[in-house]
Amino acid sequence: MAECVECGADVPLHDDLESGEIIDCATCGVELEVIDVNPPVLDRAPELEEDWGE
Amino acid sequence: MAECVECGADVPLHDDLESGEIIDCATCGVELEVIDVNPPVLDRAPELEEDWGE
Amino acid sequence: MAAATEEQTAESVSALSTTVIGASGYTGGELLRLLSGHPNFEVAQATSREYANKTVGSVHPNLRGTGLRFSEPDDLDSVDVLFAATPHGVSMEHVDEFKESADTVVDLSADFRLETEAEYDEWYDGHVCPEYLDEAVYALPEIFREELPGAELIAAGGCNATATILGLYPLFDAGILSGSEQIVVDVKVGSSEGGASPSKASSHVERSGIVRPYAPTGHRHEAEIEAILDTSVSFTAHAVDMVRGASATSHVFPDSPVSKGDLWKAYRSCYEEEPFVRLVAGGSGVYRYPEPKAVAGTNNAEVGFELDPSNKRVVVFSAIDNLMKGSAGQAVHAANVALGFEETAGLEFQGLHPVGSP
Amino acid sequence: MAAATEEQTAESVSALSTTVIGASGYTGGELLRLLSGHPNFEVAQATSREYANKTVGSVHPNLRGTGLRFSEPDDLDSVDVLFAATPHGVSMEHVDEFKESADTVVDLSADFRLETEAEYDEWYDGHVCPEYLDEAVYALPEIFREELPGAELIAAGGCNATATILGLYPLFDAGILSGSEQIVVDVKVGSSEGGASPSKASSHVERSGIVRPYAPTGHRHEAEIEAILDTSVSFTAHAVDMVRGASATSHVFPDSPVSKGDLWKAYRSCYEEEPFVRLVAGGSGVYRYPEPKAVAGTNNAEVGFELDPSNKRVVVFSAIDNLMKGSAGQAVHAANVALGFEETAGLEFQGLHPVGSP
Amino acid sequence: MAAATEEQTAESVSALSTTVIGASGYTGGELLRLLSGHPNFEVAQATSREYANKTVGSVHPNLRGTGLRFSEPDDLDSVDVLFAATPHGVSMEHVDEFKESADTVVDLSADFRLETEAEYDEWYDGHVCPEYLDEAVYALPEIFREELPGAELIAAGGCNATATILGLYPLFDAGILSGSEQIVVDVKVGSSEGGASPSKASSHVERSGIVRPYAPTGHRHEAEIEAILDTSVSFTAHAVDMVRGASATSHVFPDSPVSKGDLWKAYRSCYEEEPFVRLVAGGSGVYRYPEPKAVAGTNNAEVGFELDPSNKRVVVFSAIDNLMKGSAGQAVHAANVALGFEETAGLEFQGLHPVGSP
Amino acid sequence: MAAATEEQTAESVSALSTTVIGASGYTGGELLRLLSGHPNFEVAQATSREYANKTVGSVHPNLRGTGLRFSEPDDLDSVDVLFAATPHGVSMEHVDEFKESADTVVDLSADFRLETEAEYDEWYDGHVCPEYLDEAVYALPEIFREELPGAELIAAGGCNATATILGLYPLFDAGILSGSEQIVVDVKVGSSEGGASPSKASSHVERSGIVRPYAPTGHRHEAEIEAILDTSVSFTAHAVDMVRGASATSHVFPDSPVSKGDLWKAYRSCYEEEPFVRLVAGGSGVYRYPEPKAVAGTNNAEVGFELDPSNKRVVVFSAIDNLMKGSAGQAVHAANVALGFEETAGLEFQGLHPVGSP
Ligand SMILES: NC(=O)c1ccc[n+]([C@@H]2O[C@H](COP(=O)([O-])OP(=O)(O)OC[C@H]3O[C@@H](n4cnc5c(N)ncnc54)[C@H](OP(=O)(O)O)[C@@H]3O)[C@@H](O)[C@H]2O)c1
Ligand SMILES: NC(=O)c1ccc[n+]([C@@H]2O[C@H](COP(=O)([O-])OP(=O)(O)OC[C@H]3O[C@@H](n4cnc5c(N)ncnc54)[C@H](OP(=O)(O)O)[C@@H]3O)[C@@H](O)[C@H]2O)c1
Ligand SMILES: NC(=O)c1ccc[n+]([C@@H]2O[C@H](COP(=O)([O-])OP(=O)(O)OC[C@H]3O[C@@H](n4cnc5c(N)ncnc54)[C@H](OP(=O)(O)O)[C@@H]3O)[C@@H](O)[C@H]2O)c1
Ligand SMILES: NC(=O)c1ccc[n+]([C@@H]2O[C@H](COP(=O)([O-])OP(=O)(O)OC[C@H]3O[C@@H](n4cnc5c(N)ncnc54)[C@H](OP(=O)(O)O)[C@@H]3O)[C@@H](O)[C@H]2O)c1
Ligand SMILES: [Zn+2]
Ligand SMILES: [Zn+2]
Repeated sequence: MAECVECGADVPLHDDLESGEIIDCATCGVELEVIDVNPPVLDRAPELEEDWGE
Repeated sequence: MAECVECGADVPLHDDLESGEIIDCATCGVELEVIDVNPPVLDRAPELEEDWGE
Repeated sequence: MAAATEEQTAESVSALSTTVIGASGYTGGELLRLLSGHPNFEVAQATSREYANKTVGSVHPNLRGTGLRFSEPDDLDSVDVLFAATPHGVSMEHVDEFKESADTVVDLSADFRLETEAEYDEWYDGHVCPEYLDEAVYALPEIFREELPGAELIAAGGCNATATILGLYPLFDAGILSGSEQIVVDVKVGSSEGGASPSKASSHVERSGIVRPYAPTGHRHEAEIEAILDTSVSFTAHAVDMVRGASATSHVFPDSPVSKGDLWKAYRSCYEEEPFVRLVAGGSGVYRYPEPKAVAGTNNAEVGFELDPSNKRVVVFSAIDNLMKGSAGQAVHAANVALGFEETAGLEFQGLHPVGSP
Repeated sequence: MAAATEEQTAESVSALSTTVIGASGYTGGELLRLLSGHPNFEVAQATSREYANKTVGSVHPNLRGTGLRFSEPDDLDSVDVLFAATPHGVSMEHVDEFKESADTVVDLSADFRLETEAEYDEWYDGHVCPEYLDEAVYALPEIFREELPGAELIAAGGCNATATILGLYPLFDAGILSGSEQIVVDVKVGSSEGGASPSKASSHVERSGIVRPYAPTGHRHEAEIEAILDTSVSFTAHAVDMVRGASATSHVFPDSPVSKGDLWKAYRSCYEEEPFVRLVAGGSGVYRYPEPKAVAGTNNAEVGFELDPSNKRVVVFSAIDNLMKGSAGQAVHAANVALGFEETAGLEFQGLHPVGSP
Repeated sequence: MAAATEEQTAESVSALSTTVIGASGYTGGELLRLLSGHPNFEVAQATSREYANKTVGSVHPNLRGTGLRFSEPDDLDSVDVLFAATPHGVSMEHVDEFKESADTVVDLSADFRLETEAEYDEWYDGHVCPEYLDEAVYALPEIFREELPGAELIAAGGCNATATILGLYPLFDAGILSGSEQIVVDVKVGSSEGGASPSKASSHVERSGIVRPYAPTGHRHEAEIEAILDTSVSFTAHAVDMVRGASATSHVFPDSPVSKGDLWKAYRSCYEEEPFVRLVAGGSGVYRYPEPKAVAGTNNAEVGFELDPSNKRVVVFSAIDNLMKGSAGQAVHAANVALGFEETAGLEFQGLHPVGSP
Repeated sequence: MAAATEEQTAESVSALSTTVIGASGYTGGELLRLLSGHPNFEVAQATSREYANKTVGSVHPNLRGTGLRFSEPDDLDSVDVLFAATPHGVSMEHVDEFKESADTVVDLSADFRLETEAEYDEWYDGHVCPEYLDEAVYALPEIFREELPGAELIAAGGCNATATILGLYPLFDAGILSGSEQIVVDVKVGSSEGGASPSKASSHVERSGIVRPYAPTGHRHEAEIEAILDTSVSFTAHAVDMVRGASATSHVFPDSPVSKGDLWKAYRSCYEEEPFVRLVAGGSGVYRYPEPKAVAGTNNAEVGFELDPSNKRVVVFSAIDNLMKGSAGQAVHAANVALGFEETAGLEFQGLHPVGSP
């Protein structure tokens, strides 16, 4: 279990968590990168800026 | 109870049926006109031809 | 579906009989659909003047299975609950009949939403039974849940008002807004908001593909919003090319700086336990903020926000299905609360994906 | 909802665990929705290669409530039932794994719909496990209800094939058609038929507002239609501006004259007891013949017909939701029959009115 | 634009004055647009009973620039050419007035399209001036170009008839069809075909997202098709979600086998020199067969075909804009031919890409 | 069409040769359409890497008539004028080649719209030739008409920026706004804004029927708006279900009270003589305020406003076709001004009514 850096909700973590893995917060949906595993540290994943092309 | 002239399904009739009343068959949806009440006789109601204007 | 136990219990205490007035209309049709799939209600009467004696399936093709036929509205049976889904002005003319024929009356029009005759006169055309205004409870359970149990006259909110209020309420509740700030509300709505009577502007030809300012200023739902949130709003509504859906974008400027964390706290504290509100603010994928099509056909509201650091603006998005959370669904939800049923009874449909423009 | 008793019974025998392969796709998403609202099933696994570890709600916004996350398809748990919703060619590569991990396999692709390797080769690209073709049962319960109970490999039908077959079947059943007549089938389909991978032709810009002949001749679903009805058909498909829906108009010319009464008799004798077929042929109001939007989101098929006295033609209309009766709904319906559940379990949604283009 | 020389010549001989009857309607509005951009015509009068004295821009927002106002139809000026864009039955009542006020009358309704009173009575409701039926020339220049010069009464074709005839004509012209074969015509049309009067079925809510069989059999345009091609057809029309456009898919079964080469020869021989017909049959990219949106707003028809080797079927596709090639554009084209103007004058717009659902 | 004299004059001085870079894209296709119908230009080259050697009609079906084929962009002929319709970042890499091959370069991307490198870096990703930023003239002739004649590098404005600026400019020009007021701009855009590359979010399935907040805050067009109007704006953009069109609703709160008369005066004084701006504010009928579909396919902008007496708000509406006034049309208009041609040359199309969602 870790806390989402965006919305503060609890994020359940699976067992074989690996550093660098991306998961999304079920509350706010933000993509979180696993920075460290022991103890687990999450940060906002770098986002591919989606450009609508204008 | 009467038989639908279009699809042959039973059409339940309510008590205070009046001649000239229009009801639709619940099976085929066709509009039926009450021609006679005792015994009940139904016929296809004259349809307002819906013109799409072309 | 954990609902099986409640459903069964519900059926054993036998369902309440209901009348739907205005059942050939859009919200009336939704009421028929919801009530006929509801474990605690059964439809005894569905009125229509135009389609009296015809099957409800002849108007609402999704209800073709049922044998139910419309009846005239001037011939009301005694029932437990009556839902009125008529244009504003009709219910207030008939409210005494309605109350005589049913223990609980839920009205979907604007007739009993405001608190005073003066307010009604300002935004509408004169009230014939202002004495009921005080008694009536505004339906929105997220705000009026405590007042609903036992209510005998319930007024379901306006669709655009509901969308706007759900979006802004947490900011007031958390003290982020006080009521003196500038609030711009820019709303986009679907064509079913206009009801079932045809007109030139609402024909497929003229209404397809539009972004049409239909209420640049002075929309009547301002009255409800301002009454409930105790603030004034700058409200503009646009018609867009969808059938169901109301989407409110509120641009607000809090006096003190707020963080994303403050906002999440405010919204989670209001809505985390709410069965029909989903917070959608950012995230990944195609659906990152509230959208009407993600809630179409359901009683859900999506609410979300974004922070504009450059100028201290908070943008709040809220999306509902105008015929569900914006009227018939809200009415059933409120009736569930008023009558002590499971809140979500009859309202479990979760919507579709993929989906076009429902 | 009379289903309460069955539902409760069902829950007391505890729900079957299921895996959905291809759960990030369109039919896979529908399977998740249907199974999670189904009293006899619960979803244990939902696979996606692209979205592994993400919540299913990040792809399917209607499923935001559930905590379920996608997992990789190469890591299958043991379950009772496995549904595969992958492009054709995938299931046949993995069918042994599938059958090892589950007692019952329901495949939504074309891999097991045909009876012989030769047929598959003619219309597709070579089969890797033709030994299963004979074992597999075609899902459509209206025709194969007797063969489904106990089936361990079920092949859900193609959407356009399903629409066409449901429309024409009663004419063959009643002997009005024998298989030697000219049959023209003109189909109109929505964009969700194309699956979730983006392409230029399926972009909103290029696909809006179209009537686009996308399969003028040689559509692969002809294979299924001809196999099941034992006739050849002249088949053409057009893409039109809707998301869900397949509508088949079949123009047939019986050798002997038929009356409206003959037609009603043929169709009522096949479908009167069917829970998911509605006869819609004439009547009054706006919805007089089958239309996809009247069944969108549901497992219903609307079937109807009209008689052209001038030239002995019968025009048959049938409309389904391609993602429901045309795939995921048909798959669940068939699984219900195969496993002895209530046929309509999990498939009770009746659709919406009014509704745009779902 | 090579047209400059002709245009200039045209202007020097001064433009012909025109009246448009029914100018507040859909085809009437298109006539106003075309005529006001036409070098050889100028609009003197535009009639409407409902909007008399209002600017044409108040109804047709694209014409906002012009100062023109509607006038009453019972007060006709003397002009060179009169276009009548009224519902069928109106022109035949007023044809004497029309002919008195103008040298050339072009009627867009069905009143003068058929050749005999008997045919009119069979498909419509009784003719009040059958004596003009023989005189009137059917507009479609691809077929009646020789008969148009000097014609004083011109009947623009029906939109669905035009699409169908343009698709099938080359097969008859080349002797591939003789008139005794089975011909199935399955048509898809947009909402502007219905004209400007609102109704429940044509509201945005009810008409969005549809594939609706609106003329399963017995469509009146069969009369024109059968008269011009001298064959009977099995005709069915569906309403789909677009505003402009008619798309006809004709399924035909020639008695003798044909090759793709035969088909190309037949179509090229009829249409290669035609300014308003484009052959589109196969090719690459997104647009491989005729589609209404590729011709929307233009007077172009796209015509194409595909061969079904399995059963000797030829599928013919044709797509037009019902308000242009299907009525107002065809009318102006025919007037150009009748009066000796450049055929393409006023009809040069090539359409848009990308484009949604025009 | 009074343009004949100019056209003729124009042709006698022979048309200027042009290259379109990025001609397979959406704005590139519009440039081809406009230039090939323009009396003073002729297209010499149309580049595409993906479709090199294919006919332009294989991508843009409306241009099927022309024989033109795409060529590679790295092989540029010498021409009079070059239009670049490529994603931002491309033109700045190639501007030296462009300027070498043509006397006048018109760029449709964001590369040369801003005045300083710092601004570009703030909103985009680093500029490779900031030395041209000062030289480049922003295209919008309503504001920069005086600076365009003789310009050798022209930067067509962003579509949403253009809509917003045209709406707000008169309020600044008249001193009703000073730049210190709160300005909320709520924009609704069509799918062609996203360009021709397919993606999941822009598929027909996911993008149909939406009201989707796609740029809640921080939209890059803010940079242009703020630079040109010298004010900050609170900007939010929503994607809605149309293909062409950008509609900006600006909510502003002048410090001093204004009357409807003041507003009309401000807007008329700026736009009365403008060939491509139409004031639409109130009136009667279906189209009372600016709407994208009333200008679709044209270079027109509709601008209008309403006054909210209750709270001193002015709501400004502006609607354009993003591919025309919002890019290709604006580019051609600016080129007309820069090169001394008739301002409206090649841009005469008035749009359609009725029309769906163009
Ligand atoms: N549509 C929405 O999105 C929405 C959202 C929130 C609230 N509401 C409110 O809900 C109410 C109904 O809206 P709607 O959209 O469902 O309207 P609608 O489609 O026009 O339906 C109105 C219904 O009322 C009946 N009716 C009209 N006048 C009546 C009268 N004098 N006496 C008895 N019945 C009468 C009509 O049927 P017959 O003429 O056949 O009797 C029809 O069934 C309105 O007050 C509306 O403001 C609507
Ligand atoms: N759409 C319809 O209307 C319809 C109707 C009837 C039948 N069907 C059939 O149903 C099947 C699914 O159609 P759809 O429209 O749902 O397609 P879709 O949206 O493209 O989804 C396909 C799914 O399969 C997964 N997948 C693809 N290749 C895979 C592989 N090699 N191994 C494991 N998973 C793979 C994809 O996810 P990842 O790439 O993330 O793994 C995706 O979740 C097809 O066979 C189709 O013919 C579809
Ligand atoms: N729409 C199509 O796609 C299409 C295609 C081919 C042919 N057509 C034919 O073209 C004709 C016009 O169709 P439309 O779609 O343009 O119809 P529409 O939009 O309904 O317009 C009809 C016009 O006729 C006027 N009108 C009606 N009755 C009249 C009368 N008794 N006397 C004088 N004016 C009258 C109406 O205006 P006021 O009521 O204000 O006078 C209106 O301007 C019809 O005959 C139709 O069959 C239409
Ligand atoms: N769409 C709008 O509404 C709109 C409005 C205002 C401004 N704009 C601006 O106009 C420009 C074009 O937009 P669009 O919507 O037309 O985009 P688009 O449809 O994606 O077209 C871009 C074109 O550029 C070509 N291209 C891409 N990268 C290239 C490169 N490195 N070198 C040469 N050619 C390249 C592409 O063709 P190949 O890959 O085949 O070479 C394609 O033809 C953009 O800067 C956009 O911001 C667009
Ligand atoms: Zn979170
Ligand atoms: Zn019947």
